[in-house]
Amino acid sequence: MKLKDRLVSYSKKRGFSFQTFFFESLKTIMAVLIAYLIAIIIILIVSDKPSESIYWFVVGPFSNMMEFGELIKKAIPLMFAGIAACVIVKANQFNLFTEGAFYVGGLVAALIAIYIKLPAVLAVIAALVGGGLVAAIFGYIPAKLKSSLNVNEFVSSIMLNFIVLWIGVYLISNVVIDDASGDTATQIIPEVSKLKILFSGTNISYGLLIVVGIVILVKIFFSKTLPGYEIKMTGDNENFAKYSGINVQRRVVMAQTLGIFIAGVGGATEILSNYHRFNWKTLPGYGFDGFMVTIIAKNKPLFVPLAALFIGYLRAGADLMAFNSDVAQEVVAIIQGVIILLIASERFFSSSFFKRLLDNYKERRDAQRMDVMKNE
Amino acid sequence: MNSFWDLFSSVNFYVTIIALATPIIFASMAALISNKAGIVNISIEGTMLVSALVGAIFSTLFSSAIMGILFALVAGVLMGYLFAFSTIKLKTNEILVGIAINILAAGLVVFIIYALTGNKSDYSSVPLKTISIPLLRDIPIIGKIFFDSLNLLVYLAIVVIIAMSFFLKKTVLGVRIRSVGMNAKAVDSIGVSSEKVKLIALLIAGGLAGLGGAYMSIGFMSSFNTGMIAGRGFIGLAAEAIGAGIPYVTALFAVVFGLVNAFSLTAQTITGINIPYELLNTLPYFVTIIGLVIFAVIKKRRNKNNI
Amino acid sequence: MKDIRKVYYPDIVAINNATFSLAEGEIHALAGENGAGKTTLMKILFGLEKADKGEIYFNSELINIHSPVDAMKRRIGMVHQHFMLLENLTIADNIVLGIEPKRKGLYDYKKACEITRELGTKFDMVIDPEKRISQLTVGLKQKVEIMKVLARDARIIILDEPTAVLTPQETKELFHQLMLLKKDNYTIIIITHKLREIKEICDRVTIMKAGNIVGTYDVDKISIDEISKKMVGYDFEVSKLKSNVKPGKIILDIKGLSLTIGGKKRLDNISFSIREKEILGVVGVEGNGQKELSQVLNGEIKNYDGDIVLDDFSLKGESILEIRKAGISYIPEDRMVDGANLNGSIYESAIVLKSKEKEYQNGIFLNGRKLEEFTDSLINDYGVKCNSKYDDVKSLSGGNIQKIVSAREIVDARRVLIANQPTRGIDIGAVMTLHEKLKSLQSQDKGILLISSDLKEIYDLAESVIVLYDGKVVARINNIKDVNEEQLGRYMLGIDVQENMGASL
Amino acid sequence: SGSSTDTVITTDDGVFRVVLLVNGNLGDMSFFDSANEGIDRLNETYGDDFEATTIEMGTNQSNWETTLYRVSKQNYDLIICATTQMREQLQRVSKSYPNQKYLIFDTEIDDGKASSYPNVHSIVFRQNEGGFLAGVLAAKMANGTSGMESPVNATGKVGFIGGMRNNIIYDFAVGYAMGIEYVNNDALNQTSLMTSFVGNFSDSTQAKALANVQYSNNADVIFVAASQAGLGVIDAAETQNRYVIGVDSDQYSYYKNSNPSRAELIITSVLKEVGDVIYDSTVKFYNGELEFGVLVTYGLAEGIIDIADNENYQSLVPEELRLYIDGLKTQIIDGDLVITSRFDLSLDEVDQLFESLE
Ligand SMILES: Nc1ncnc2c1ncn2[C@@H]1O[C@H](COP(=O)(O)OP(=O)(O)OP(=O)(O)O)[C@@H](O)[C@H]1O
Ligand SMILES: Nc1ncnc2c1ncn2[C@@H]1O[C@H](COP(=O)(O)OP(=O)(O)OP(=O)(O)O)[C@@H](O)[C@H]1O
Ligand SMILES: [Mg+2]
Ligand SMILES: [Mg+2]
Repeated sequence: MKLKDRLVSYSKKRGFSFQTFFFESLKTIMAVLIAYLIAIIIILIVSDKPSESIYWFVVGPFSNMMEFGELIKKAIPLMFAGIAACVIVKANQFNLFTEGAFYVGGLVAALIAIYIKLPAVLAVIAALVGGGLVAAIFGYIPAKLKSSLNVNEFVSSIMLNFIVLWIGVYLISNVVIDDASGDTATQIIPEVSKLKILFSGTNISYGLLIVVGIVILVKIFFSKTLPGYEIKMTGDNENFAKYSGINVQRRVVMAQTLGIFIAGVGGATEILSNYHRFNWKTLPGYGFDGFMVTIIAKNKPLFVPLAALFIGYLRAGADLMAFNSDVAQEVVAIIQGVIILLIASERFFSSSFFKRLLDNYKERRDAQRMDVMKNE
Repeated sequence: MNSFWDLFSSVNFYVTIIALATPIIFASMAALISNKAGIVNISIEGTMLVSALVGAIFSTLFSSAIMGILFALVAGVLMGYLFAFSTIKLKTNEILVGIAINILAAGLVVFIIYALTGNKSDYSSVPLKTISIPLLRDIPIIGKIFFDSLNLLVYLAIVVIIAMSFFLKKTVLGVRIRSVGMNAKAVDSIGVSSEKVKLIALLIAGGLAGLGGAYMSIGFMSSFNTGMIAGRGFIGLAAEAIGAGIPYVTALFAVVFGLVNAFSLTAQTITGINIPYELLNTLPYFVTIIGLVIFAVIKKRRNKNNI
Repeated sequence: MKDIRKVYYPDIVAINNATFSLAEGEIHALAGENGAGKTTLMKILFGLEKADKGEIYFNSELINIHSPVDAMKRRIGMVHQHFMLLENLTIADNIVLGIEPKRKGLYDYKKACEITRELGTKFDMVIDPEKRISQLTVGLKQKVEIMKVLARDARIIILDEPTAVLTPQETKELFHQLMLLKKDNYTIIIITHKLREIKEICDRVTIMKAGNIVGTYDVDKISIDEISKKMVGYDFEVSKLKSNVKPGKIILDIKGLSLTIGGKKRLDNISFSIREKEILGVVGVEGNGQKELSQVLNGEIKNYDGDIVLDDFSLKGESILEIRKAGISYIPEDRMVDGANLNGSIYESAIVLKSKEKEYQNGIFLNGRKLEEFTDSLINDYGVKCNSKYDDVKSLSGGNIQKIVSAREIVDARRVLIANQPTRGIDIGAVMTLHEKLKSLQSQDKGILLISSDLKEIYDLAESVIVLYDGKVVARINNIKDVNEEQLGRYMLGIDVQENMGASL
Repeated sequence: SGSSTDTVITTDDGVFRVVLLVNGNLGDMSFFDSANEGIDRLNETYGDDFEATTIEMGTNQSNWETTLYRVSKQNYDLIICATTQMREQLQRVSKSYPNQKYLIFDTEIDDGKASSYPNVHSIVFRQNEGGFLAGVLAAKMANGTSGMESPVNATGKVGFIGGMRNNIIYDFAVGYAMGIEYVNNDALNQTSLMTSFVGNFSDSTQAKALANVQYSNNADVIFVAASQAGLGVIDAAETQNRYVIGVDSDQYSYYKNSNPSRAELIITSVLKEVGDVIYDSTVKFYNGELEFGVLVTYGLAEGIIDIADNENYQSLVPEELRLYIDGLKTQIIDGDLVITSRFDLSLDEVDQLFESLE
């Protein structure tokens, strides 16, 4: 078989339509371009040295290995949050406890690392899994309330976020505080439990491998296992799932708990990679970020890392811009908002929008040809 | 403070409750009218934030709190339009639009303040004066609480509750908004555009959220601060859910939230209570979740009885 | 209405070519089988749907009706088959919605009640304007719908199957009111499947079939039998498919099912049984209990009276999953919403049942290869027209979607298959394929419950048939050859009741 | 390098470059803003030879160490950062760049180990001394011996509102409590202390509500140490027409012009002149006089910790009381009076101290 034929047959097998893919990509690219255009206009207005600002914003993250590493480092928690949100959204749920899960996961991982003495690899695994599990136990609450009492999981999970935050702050400022830190923080996380640097000269930790592993597992989960398949069916069309004998309630709870677990592991990874003690006094904000990432990724697991890298790139660029010039890094929030609004919209730049554009163009072209022919 | 009795007999405790309940009332009324039109509007949080800043900026620009409030209202309506345009015209999922607007708002306010002042956290406003009503303020206790220490926006919040109930029941538009939420198809079938009705509801919701924002930066505080909304928009959504869409019940929960919040703050100073403040801070959220659960149980029971 | 044509996306021809006229002051019946296009034609007249082709003349003037507002301008009103009411509002609120009376700029609820009451007295309808819709019986809801139209000053009133949901008394009352309206020179179009009703109050009747108009007749000059023949309108020739299998022992025994929803008895003491190798047809005009029967049998509704026994085991109160596990498969009526996942691929919709079986799993994984083979075999055996099994279900035509759903369920059926309208709206080739498959199932000691509004299908496939009317079994015919289509029609329309059925009308 | 007196200045491009890293954002009107003023003053005074910048690192902590690395690689002559939240990062970074000079304030680079970081200059403050003076003033107001006029009610109650429980905030509070105890020791009317914490340094709304509670509970004056959230307390003082004691910089002067009626209620502020320290230390460094590998403490004696002696203070506080407080200052400076600090106590002892004053 020729390569091209193989590609075609493979893409067919994967339900891949070049046209759809083309239009969807075009839509994403358009959204990104529009958002960047807006950003650049804003920079032109507010910056005294706009060219320098734009340079740092756009090129900065690629200027050297360490800065590129920063991009990746920023993308790792976004990947975690994104893949966690992806699992939850697959079941058509909006459990925002992914936010609280990052906090809980990080705190519990730190505590396990500090207070349970384990040999090397086991120490890391125990901290990661423990962080994920405790987060999942909390995350189960809004999920179960949704499935059995129809309590809006969005609202209840946000309330729960605040609750775990304050419990956590209480713990680190009273119970597990290390006086010697001078801060409200836990003791120092022992080196054995920490995630080491993966590429020297950067700050990229082994967390990258973990999250890539999880993304692949999630992909396999949804495409190769029964629960994954059933969650997807439930999210796509609850009626269909119900009539086919799928236990819709159970799948809804499972998806949320699983997503929250992943977010918990994400929090654990973040703490074990980039912190020496756990000392968070506010929620980290990754919960909402995750939903943003998965929207941009069209809720496809394998696109989540790409979307996270993109947001990581935006933020790393904004960071460098703020560091080296006079533009506030918050300009990225505007870009992010615009991108989500455009990408998530069904009407704006939809396939049919492009088709219509194409048809109009063809019509006009044909009409022109007719005119030309007539004139001849 | 010495005892619980001191707490409950202090006028200021009640004033604090009202102060903490007011933004929740505005937010919950915004959630309520959106929900009546059949829309879950989580952009209230972001709308409040932007409006709070806009209010602060314009209050100093015109040296007038009232102008600040007006511009906050306008900002809220514009944010409401952004939400409506995305959900109704572009057919984007409501929750996603809400998330996007909230993310946008959080960055936008910092960006604007930074561009205007060079700092990233706060912006002074010209605050509202408290209103002291002669004669009424002399009524024992009640006078001190209600007629001596509140400002225009607090009274406006009370008016909004009554007006909302009145509006939904007694005006043509109100009835249509409720109708759209119940069955948009039925409304379309008699030749009334449900999309237009939804748009109006969302603009009103935006305006209300705008007032809630203005209350934070002009009414309660005399400056805008990037962290000042602190989830109050979401609490508004919760209050609406607990209030089952009835304005007075919703407002009641907003007040309950204010009470629990005020209590959690006050309890820090009560002698003999040595609950750490961090744990006291979880109280309002606990109460909210419990409220949600109780409401859900009642609703489930009622549904069961109907079958 | 002249040369109307309407094609629903993608390729369902709802109205092929219809010309329809209405005279002032008459009561005009519109009759035809399910899916003939009656509703669609009227929706076009009322501006809820846009015709692809055709013109509408009003008093000989060519008019455009783009929306209900345009229709209301011409004083045309419509009462929908499914009520368009706001359940939590009062009667008065519903009646004046969109034309609200105002006082000092506010909604004048008192006036609304007054309007409602006035309308009531004028047309002899006793109604309490302040009651909530949710508290009303179906008959009253119907009245509210009619009053809604009257309040808008309509002179032409379209009623889409108004009596389908009414009790005989309520029907009588409705007719009385319609006669009053007629006296006031209102013009009324009434869509109905109950031919006696046509005889009772209508002046003329238009009969539709498969998107075409068969003809318009003066009611005085046409008999019920003639109408029903024209509606069904094809030759009954027993299909060659029909094999002469002898039914075996009883598999599924339905004992005294009763179900009440919203105060109305939807199922009323229904008993029947299905035997091995038997295809039992369930016929009846839509809305006479077929839907509820299938919901009870598939496990969706659990709070019914009576019992369902499969091979001596009671299935009472079991969940959908348990019922499926017990060996009953189900082809849902609405393939778009309940039967397939329009947001996913063909593969995903095809494997939903097989994926649960150990045989199609590999430890914790699904056995992708086997499931793919399975999907391929479904696609091949049933001739599903698609590029690949990974195509979006959305991209398929209705018939092909139905093939996938039916194929999946037929293959899965171990004891009994409940097929609810398995061939509705699909092309003749596909119908043939599915019929063959149903037959082959029959030869494997399995029972089939075939709920269909297509009498030809029933004659082609079923050995025996029960007729549902108003939630009751009004006839049970053990050998379908014993009954001609006219007689079946009479049972369906509630004209006749088989003796010994214990049902009285 | 290695020697603790290594003070050679490396002005490779002829310009002396110094950077202040703010771990958070500016706009707190106290700690960081004060530090930033020091930077501004450097630019104003030494504009041609100096290039002093401030970088806000935001609230995402995982950025902080990176930024520290980033600036370490650029050719800054001096890198300044602050708080315990930065010290462990600096411990690592300063080891990687032994030739780079760093200054960290409000914490020692490592407890008792300043000398093992030969390129770091550590600065801590004896804020308890300022807290003590505030406590004395507050207690005098509350027990009716201040000789002050309305709105003081001599209710016997004063308040403290902190951002979070951390060492620095506790140090202010412990000093404050010691001041109250000091007055209580020889007074008939005992003063009690209410302490509340906001839970963060940013939620001014919560802080205002807390202050309302304390004022309505008859606190004559509240000493607030809550950074940005503290603005809420000052806000509350204005609405309730009560006195407040500010922190870090002279908060009266911030409002003097923009909001005089509010400014008048800020009876004084516990000064912690971070800006001065940064300014002085940088100038010292420029002149080659700054020692590295050492810990330096600043307090009353050095003129860095104090209470603001501005026109408002002078007009509100009777001379007698001012002289009394000045006398205590002298005692502290002379070492005759030693104020207990948070670092002398365990966490439990701190809590007991507050409870004993409730
Ligand atoms: N919205 C729609 N989209 C696609 N097809 C439709 C739609 N509405 C109706 N159809 C199809 O058009 C055809 C005519 O439907 P219509 O509802 O007019 O029939 P009817 O005569 O009113 O039948 P019934 O007696 O069941 O009400 C049917 O095949 C139906 O499936
Ligand atoms: N997109 C579609 N493709 C195929 N069939 C459809 C589609 N939409 C609806 N149908 C079928 O058409 C039939 C009628 O559709 P629908 O309920 O929309 O209108 P209706 O019943 O004619 O309206 P009314 O209630 O006014 O009589 C149903 O059987 C439905 O399943
Ligand atoms: Mg119909
Ligand atoms: Mg129909």
